[in-house]
Amino acid sequence: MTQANAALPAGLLDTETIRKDFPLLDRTVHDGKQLVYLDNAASSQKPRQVLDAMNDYYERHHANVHRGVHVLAEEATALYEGARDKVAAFINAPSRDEVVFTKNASESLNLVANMLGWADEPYRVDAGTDIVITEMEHHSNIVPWQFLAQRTGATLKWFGLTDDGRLDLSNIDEVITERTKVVSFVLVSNVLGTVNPYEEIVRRAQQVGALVVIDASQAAPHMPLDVQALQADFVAFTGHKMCGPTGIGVLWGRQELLEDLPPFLGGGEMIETVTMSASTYAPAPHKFEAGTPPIAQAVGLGAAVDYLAGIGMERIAAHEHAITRYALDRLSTVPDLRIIGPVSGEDRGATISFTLADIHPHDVGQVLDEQGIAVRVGHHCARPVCLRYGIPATTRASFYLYSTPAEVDALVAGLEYVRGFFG
Amino acid sequence: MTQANAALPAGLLDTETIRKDFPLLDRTVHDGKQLVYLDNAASSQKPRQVLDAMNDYYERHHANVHRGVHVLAEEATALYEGARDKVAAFINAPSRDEVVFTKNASESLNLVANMLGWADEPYRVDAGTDIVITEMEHHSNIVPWQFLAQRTGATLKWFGLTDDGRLDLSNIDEVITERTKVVSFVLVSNVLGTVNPYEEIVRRAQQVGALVVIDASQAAPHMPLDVQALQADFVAFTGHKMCGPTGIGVLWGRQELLEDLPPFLGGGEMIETVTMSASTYAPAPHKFEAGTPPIAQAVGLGAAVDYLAGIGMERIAAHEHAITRYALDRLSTVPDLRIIGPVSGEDRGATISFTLADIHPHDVGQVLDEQGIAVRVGHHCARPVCLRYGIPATTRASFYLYSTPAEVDALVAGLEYVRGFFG
Amino acid sequence: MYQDVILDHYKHPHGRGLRDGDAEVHHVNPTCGDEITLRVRYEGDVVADVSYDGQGCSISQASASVLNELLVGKELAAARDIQETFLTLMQSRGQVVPDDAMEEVLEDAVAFAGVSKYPARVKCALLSWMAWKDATAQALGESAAKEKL
Amino acid sequence: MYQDVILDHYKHPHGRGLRDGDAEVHHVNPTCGDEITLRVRYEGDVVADVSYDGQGCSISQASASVLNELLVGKELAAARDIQETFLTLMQSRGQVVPDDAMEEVLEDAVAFAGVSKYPARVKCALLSWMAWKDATAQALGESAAKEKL
Ligand SMILES: Cc1ncc(COP(=O)(O)O)c(C=O)c1O
Ligand SMILES: Cc1ncc(COP(=O)(O)O)c(C=O)c1O
Repeated sequence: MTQANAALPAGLLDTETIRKDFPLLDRTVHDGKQLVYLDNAASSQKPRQVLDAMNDYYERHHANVHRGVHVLAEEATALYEGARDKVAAFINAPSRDEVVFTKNASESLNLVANMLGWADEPYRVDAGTDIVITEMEHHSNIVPWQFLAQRTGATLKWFGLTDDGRLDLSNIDEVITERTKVVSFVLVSNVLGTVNPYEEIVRRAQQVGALVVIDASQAAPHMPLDVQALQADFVAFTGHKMCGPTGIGVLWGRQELLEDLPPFLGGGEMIETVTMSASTYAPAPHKFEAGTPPIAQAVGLGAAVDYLAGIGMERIAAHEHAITRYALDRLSTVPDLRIIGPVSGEDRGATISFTLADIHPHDVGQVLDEQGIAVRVGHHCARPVCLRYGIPATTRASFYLYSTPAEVDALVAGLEYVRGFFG
Repeated sequence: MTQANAALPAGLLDTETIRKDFPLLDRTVHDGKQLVYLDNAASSQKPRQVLDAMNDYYERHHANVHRGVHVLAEEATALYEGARDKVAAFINAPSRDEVVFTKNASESLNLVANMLGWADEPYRVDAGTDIVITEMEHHSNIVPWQFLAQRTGATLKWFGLTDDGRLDLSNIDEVITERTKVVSFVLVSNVLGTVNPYEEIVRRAQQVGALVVIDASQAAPHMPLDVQALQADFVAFTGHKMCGPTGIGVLWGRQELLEDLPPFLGGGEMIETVTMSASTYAPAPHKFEAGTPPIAQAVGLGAAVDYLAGIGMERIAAHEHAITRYALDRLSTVPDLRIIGPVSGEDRGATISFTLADIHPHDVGQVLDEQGIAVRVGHHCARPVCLRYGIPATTRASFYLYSTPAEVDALVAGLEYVRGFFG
Repeated sequence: MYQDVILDHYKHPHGRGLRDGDAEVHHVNPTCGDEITLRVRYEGDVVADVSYDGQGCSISQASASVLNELLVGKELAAARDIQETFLTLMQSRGQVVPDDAMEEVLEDAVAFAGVSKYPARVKCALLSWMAWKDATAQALGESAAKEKL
Repeated sequence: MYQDVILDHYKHPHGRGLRDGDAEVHHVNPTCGDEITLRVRYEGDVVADVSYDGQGCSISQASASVLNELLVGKELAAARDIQETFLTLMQSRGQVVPDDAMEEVLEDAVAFAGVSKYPARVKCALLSWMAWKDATAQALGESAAKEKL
């Protein structure tokens, strides 16, 4: 086993205390090996506080929300709507009514794409207009726009990537033009770890009057997220990557847009009044929440943002930054390891993709797993990134507030073992 | 307080034992009043077994599903896909791949409506074709079809209701015609309690080659559901009404249709391969499950169907039938109480809507609540039913496997008190 | 929540029925189907009459009755003051305990303080008051005021 | 999972490289990007050659090598028997423990028994075998056989 020869980084959180909150991190795998969970970009683990909040909800307060006059319905509604307040505060939304609960970030992004397809002018995306995305998007921010383009006749365009894993904005004025109706991009890449320069894109989009959608799925869990500072029109993220439960996502949208744009899913809760021949719709956010919402999951997400805010998003970002720098340093000592994405710690999140010699990532991941180290391998739902860099797949290690330098050391040792194994 | 003078019904479950599984049923409200939960048509309570399954999942097995090579990802995938097997068995689906997990029944119904809007022939709904629903649908089975009609130019038609709360099928051959592309109807009404004669509708739809969609949201929790016996093309239901968690619904669809019809939401997991300019899609059910699915919620729903099947759906149906007959008897003793829906126990579920003199349902519900009795008041997301019967709203009591004759007695006594209060 | 005062107004409503007016509005609470048709008549600056008809729960019925009792005969400014005070009370989520000053303005309407704890019912209590505000704006030709509703 | 036999085939693959054939297919495992181009050549009823090229993980590479070793020189019926036995083993989710009879048919390929416990990797192990089946069907003009793949 290789010894850590990089100095321990500064700015770390007290992970010993934090890890006690996460029951799963105690697990052992493969006959007693301590789990080293480095698959946080795929999904985070959950603190006891979040599970407790959901259990308390189910055991004491559950009922369907809204319109009920009995105690449980009122308590459930207060808890559900209270979670909306918490999320609104967490992202500095000007109004709680701008927070729409969805089932995941993918639904949030599909919701926007569908609204723009059915919208009236000036928002309507149709033949003769352009949709702009980037080559580093998650499939969930590609396929909905491909659908929209196919169904409306609009043209899908995108920003390419530089060799060092950044957006190539050199041709920004040709990509975003007067034809552009909407620009949708990822704030932090889930493969490369790149943090994108949103100001420049937003500025150009505003110049041409295009709407801006930001996929913050990999940002919300890891850094302070301020939708007002972003100046976007829509921001999407997902609960399960930020200590929350599965089954819930968020779409934040500017009030005026949520008012003007048409609904997407139809059903209970999203209506104002219904007759057999016509219906009118409730004001946002309810207009976009058809059917029984993910009540317990909202309560869980509310507890998650409380938990994260309690530690402090600035401190979490600093911790991850320190771990990432440490990991980049340590990984640079592994022969034949090639980082796919920025190699410096600047403007990058705690997600590191790499290839190791010509060992297939599936083999890397499997042999790491046998040592208890959980990483993700494959194209990470962002296949165009792999195509761009001419590789079939990557191995990806991704950190979170509970990740430790010792876990980085375990990863590095594990990779040395992998090299030996297939060497 | 009025004494029960109807004989105790036969066929009841051992509710004393069952109620021990449901922590919430122990609750007291309004300074120590024992909760009488009669709002099961809105949402059911959850047995400990379901909460335990979800906690175990989060505490020991959570990871994102599919494509992971590490232990947790494999365990999570096995649990998630195992839940699909359980649900498939519960509804007697010919194939597990016909079970699509959604966020709720509303999404399931919207999914079908959208697929048919984007489909090629022979399924495509467009101008010159008809969509048929009924006047007793939940808004979630009305609004998606209104959207589809508006967006495609198709015509929306519906079956009316008889005075005693049944579908009026007397004009079935005029309503369902060669123009009809799809017929969507509720198996058990969430307001009237009516169990609809699906055979007749299915037979006529098949004659004209229309697809059949069945909203089984109020059936799946309460009676054996056999999608093969129903002979429908799609069946939708929702987890939270059947002892499962919020945040999950099911769409069952015939394999051949799921293969032929286009996807709805785009994103991770639902693709086969993605390039920037085009994508191909995974086979069903994954084609319809964009993004990280409701993993823990599927696990919870799996535990719920295990729980229900363990007791036996036939026995649950018999219990509810007995309780409903008892309740109908007892309610008939309350002066000025008018049942909205079938007054006999035949072909009816455990949901009873009524009006009481000219006391507004909000007042009925509120005063019952003060006595600890939780019922729902309003239009129950099926406003056309209220319009049809010329009432602004109803009070609705709805039972489940843990409901007892004593709770019916409490309701009747509560209603007497309401009459006195506003008398 | 069901104070005697409220039940009393519900069972014996003041000024119910439609009479002549300068403007008429029809308001609906879509979540519960409460409806009200309301007319206002002004004599100069004075609320000469508020007449109404409709259906709804005891809270919305009693609230319309209280409104009639309180506003008829008042100068517009005073009536508006009452309306705003009532709005504040109802939106207080049970946090405002009416003090003497408030009781003096609201009279019988303070009985609704308890309703403000029930979010589902606040709209019922406000239905007639919102209708009155709207009708007043119409009667006085204040299209701008309507915007602010 | 990584039996020595598998590692050995991975590091020293048998018959790798493309040579003349009667039919060529290209198969891809979209979830991980494994790819194989495979050609078959028949001499009458005998598998004269299986040549292949591609990229992928050790399991898919080793599996192609084992396939080459096992099938080349066999009569078609015997080759099919091996293919089917291998398929059964791989789809067994770790439930089938190869017995002597199976070992006799599968030889080195029994080393893959452990892979069947890892659903994510079964496709890797089967990639070349599915390609072979497909290529064989094409070579022999069995369009019906292709349907059954
Ligand atoms: C008959 C019926 N259909 C559909 C639904 C919608 O279910 P969900 O709100 O879970 O989407 C409900 C319940 O609200 C229902 O009772
Ligand atoms: C950048 C990015 N966008 C979108 C998503 C989709 O999130 P979800 O799968 O929760 O819908 C993910 C995660 O998978 C992601 O990393």
